[in-house]
Amino acid sequence: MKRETIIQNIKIRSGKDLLDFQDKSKNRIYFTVNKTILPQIAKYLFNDANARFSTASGVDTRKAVEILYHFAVDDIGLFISLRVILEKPNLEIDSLLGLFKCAEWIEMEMHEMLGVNFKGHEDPKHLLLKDDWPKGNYPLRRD
Amino acid sequence: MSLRLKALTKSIWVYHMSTGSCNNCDIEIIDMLTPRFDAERFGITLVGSVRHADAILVTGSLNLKAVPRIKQVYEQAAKPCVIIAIGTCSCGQGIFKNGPNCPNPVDSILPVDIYIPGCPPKPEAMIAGIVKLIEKLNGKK
Amino acid sequence: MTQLLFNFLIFPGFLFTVVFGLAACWIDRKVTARIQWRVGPPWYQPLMDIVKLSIKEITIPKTASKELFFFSPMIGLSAVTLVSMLVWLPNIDPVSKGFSGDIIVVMYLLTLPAIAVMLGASASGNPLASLGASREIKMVMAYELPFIISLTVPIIKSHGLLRLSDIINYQAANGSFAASLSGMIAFIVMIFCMQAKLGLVPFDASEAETEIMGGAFIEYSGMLLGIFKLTKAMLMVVLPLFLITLFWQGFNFLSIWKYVILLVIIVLIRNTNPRVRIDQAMRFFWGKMTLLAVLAVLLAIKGM
Amino acid sequence: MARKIIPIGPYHPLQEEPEFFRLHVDGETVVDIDIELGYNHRLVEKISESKNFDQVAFMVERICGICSTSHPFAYVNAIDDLLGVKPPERALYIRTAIAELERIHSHLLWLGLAGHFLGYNTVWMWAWRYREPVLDIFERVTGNRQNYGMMKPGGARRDMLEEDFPWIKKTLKDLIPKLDMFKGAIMDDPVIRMRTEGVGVLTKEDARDYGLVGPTARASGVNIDIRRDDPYAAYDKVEWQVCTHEGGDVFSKAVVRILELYQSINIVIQCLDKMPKGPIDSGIKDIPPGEGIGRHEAPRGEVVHYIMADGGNSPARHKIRAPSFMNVASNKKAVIGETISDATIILAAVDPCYCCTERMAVVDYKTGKKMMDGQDLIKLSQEKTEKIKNKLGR
Repeated sequence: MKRETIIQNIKIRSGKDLLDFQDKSKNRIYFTVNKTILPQIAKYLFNDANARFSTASGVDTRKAVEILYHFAVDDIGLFISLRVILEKPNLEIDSLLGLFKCAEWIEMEMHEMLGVNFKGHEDPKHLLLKDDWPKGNYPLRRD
Repeated sequence: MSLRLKALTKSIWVYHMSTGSCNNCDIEIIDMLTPRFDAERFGITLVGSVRHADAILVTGSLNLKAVPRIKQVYEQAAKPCVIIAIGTCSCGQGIFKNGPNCPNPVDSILPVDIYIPGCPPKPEAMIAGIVKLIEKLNGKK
Repeated sequence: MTQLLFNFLIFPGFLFTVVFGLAACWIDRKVTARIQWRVGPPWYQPLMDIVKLSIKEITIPKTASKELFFFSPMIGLSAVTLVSMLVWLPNIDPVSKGFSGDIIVVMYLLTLPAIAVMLGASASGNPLASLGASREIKMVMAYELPFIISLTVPIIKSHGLLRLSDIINYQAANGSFAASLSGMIAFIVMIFCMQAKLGLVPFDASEAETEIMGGAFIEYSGMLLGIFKLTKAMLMVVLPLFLITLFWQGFNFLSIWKYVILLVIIVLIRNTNPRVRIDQAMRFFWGKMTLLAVLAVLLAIKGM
Repeated sequence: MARKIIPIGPYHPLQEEPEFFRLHVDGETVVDIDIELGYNHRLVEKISESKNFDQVAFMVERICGICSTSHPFAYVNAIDDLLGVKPPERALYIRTAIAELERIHSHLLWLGLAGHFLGYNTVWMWAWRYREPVLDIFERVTGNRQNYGMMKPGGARRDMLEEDFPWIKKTLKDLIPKLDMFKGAIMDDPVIRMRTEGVGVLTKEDARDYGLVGPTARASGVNIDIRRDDPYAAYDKVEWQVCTHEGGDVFSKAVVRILELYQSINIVIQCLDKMPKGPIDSGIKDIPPGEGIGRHEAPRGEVVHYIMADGGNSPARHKIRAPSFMNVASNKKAVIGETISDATIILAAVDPCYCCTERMAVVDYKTGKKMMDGQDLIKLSQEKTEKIKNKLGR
């Protein structure tokens, strides 16, 4: 699938939920989308565009927590980052676990490090760095 | 008496314990056993169970989750058993000194007998360290 | 009585076999090291290991059944000491005749070290050790069958002699059994069984260090571990000797090369094979090895 | 037979690093596995925010010793992506050569350890013996056997001397016949094949589902390689091939790694031949606000570094994704239904690197809640048998 087709398709599918699009370089593109549309876009990328879920990174920008979902389209060497901005204190987002299993560990990691809740991800135990790590203390939060 | 001491120093079975290391010290420890350095010349063998160990090699910057584990492992060891801290991390925490998850130096938890610094120490350095340990044991008794 | 005690404890029983066995252990380790392009340990290394283990603390885990944990190493050691006396004497002492049926006694006693390992491992109450014990049981069941079947080959060929000294004499008169086809096959089967009895790669699943951390021996320390090591070292002498006695005209100090050849075969097998899974080992012994052993028996009956 | 729980670790000779697996076994068969990480976790991402951009290159080197140039490589790629600069040509070739030398030493290390896990210590010793010349090259070029410190944002930290090149090339060429011999010894040994073929099979679908990367994915027939797909450094200027294999089992993983060894030797020699003269550093002064993503194909797979800068002296956020983070999770799929003896080699086959995985993550994989029931298990094992049958029939 061509680079332009993927960009077009994401734009069409997200419609007015697409907040920002940044064409940084030949192999790096960033979309900022509403969190409601995220599962659909992820589904499109994984199922139709043959993208591989690479990882997700959470960033605390003091007012909000940004989550970047990184997808790699290996056929054309494209690295797509879907940015979702979660306003504090309402840190909740749908889990992508239903789409692919590799989301499991990274979502747990973000939950433990940044305190983001993932709906649909059965969180077995609140387990931070060690078993008796203090509750509500998230190492990568900045507040 | 001297035979006992000789036996202790000539047949050191080591048990290797990583407490949050970067793996470099650990592969250099294994390298110590392989053909170029061949620590078996001195009777040094790697064993699988801490019950068989005469020396515990501790590597890494001791993260919080590993603290209870290494205490437990040390208690299970059959005495006499020496502790050797290998690598800058376990000697003085190294680059991870300010890390929130590894606040304790190894020697605040375990009685470390010798330190072998380096990032990672070369196998030669480890063998030299163990020779120093043997000298220390011989001098002490 | 004194004579018997001397035979049991010093020559050719315990002490002599231990010295011999430690030397064999050293050869094993040295040859292994040379195959792996290393220098290997000095000659006194196995002795130093045992001495060191004897001065270490003996830890008995809380969950263990103490008496059994403590005594099972002794069972193995005493059994193998007795075997060593029974096997050495007919070979080196022309006066000693042994007794009729000593082959069968030796055969039974040789399973005792494995049973000692099982008992000790199950007594230690560690899940990995009990896994090691269950593997040891499977191993024993696997290799005993071909072992016993091929043991009957020399008995058939010597027309029903059950005394080790008689078998040696018979071979001295009629040529060694290993030279005949059936004897050869049985001998090869026995070598594989010996590898398994010694618990060496590829049949060391019960104490696999990288799988179950030393398995059966995981909780043993100090002298108790030393006793297990001694048992292993003595077996390393006794088993090849038993094979030489049965198939290769017996042993005297001039024919030490026979022993060395067997030892080298053991070391080579050990260093050129990865560890097999326990089910693969069982299939190997119950399949190929048992068939070969039965074939050897049939050939022996035919007189080949 | 009653279910038993077999703990593997956290301190276990299986691996040089601590990890904790709870194998739920039924007799000798593994029916479930819990993976508990965290014994190696050092919060590297947090520490990174307190170091300046130059120091971070050294710190990420100490995430993992075996891939001690992969993390800095991905990190400098991220910084270069952030700035939009292209480092000098010579620096690109130096980076490539160092990364490929590391791949050689890492794959040899894995081969040796795999032999050790199978109880085949001769393979272990031989592989590590052949690894020593590679470490000699590192010692001569960088001054250290591990932790090379060659990567620098915008260039390379140290030059490679022209007078060393003939010696390096000779050392590497001497390695090839030894590899040939080694390849023969491993691939033709019937017992090794018996122990590794059809063991721990991961299909293409599994590979996609678990997001596998690197040799683990390529052994399942997934043709991905960051070096080719998203070329960086000098990888588009040298000739080489991506090695894949279809089996998905432990044996395929070994085959892929052995084949990659030849490619890596080839790449290093080409790099030395083609390396242009010139500066090695573009002299980066300030890092403006922005974000950059750096990727590198480490010996174990794709490393991703995400850097966010706020104009200050140190990264505002530094996210590190190591290849083992994706690969280790697949153990759950690969191990269930196998025996305990096979479990160890399967766990080792992805070449797990817990130091990498845990630089950040703490995961307690409590599968107790969704324990597989008997039906699932039977289905799983039937699928596996089917797969093996198909493979044999082919």
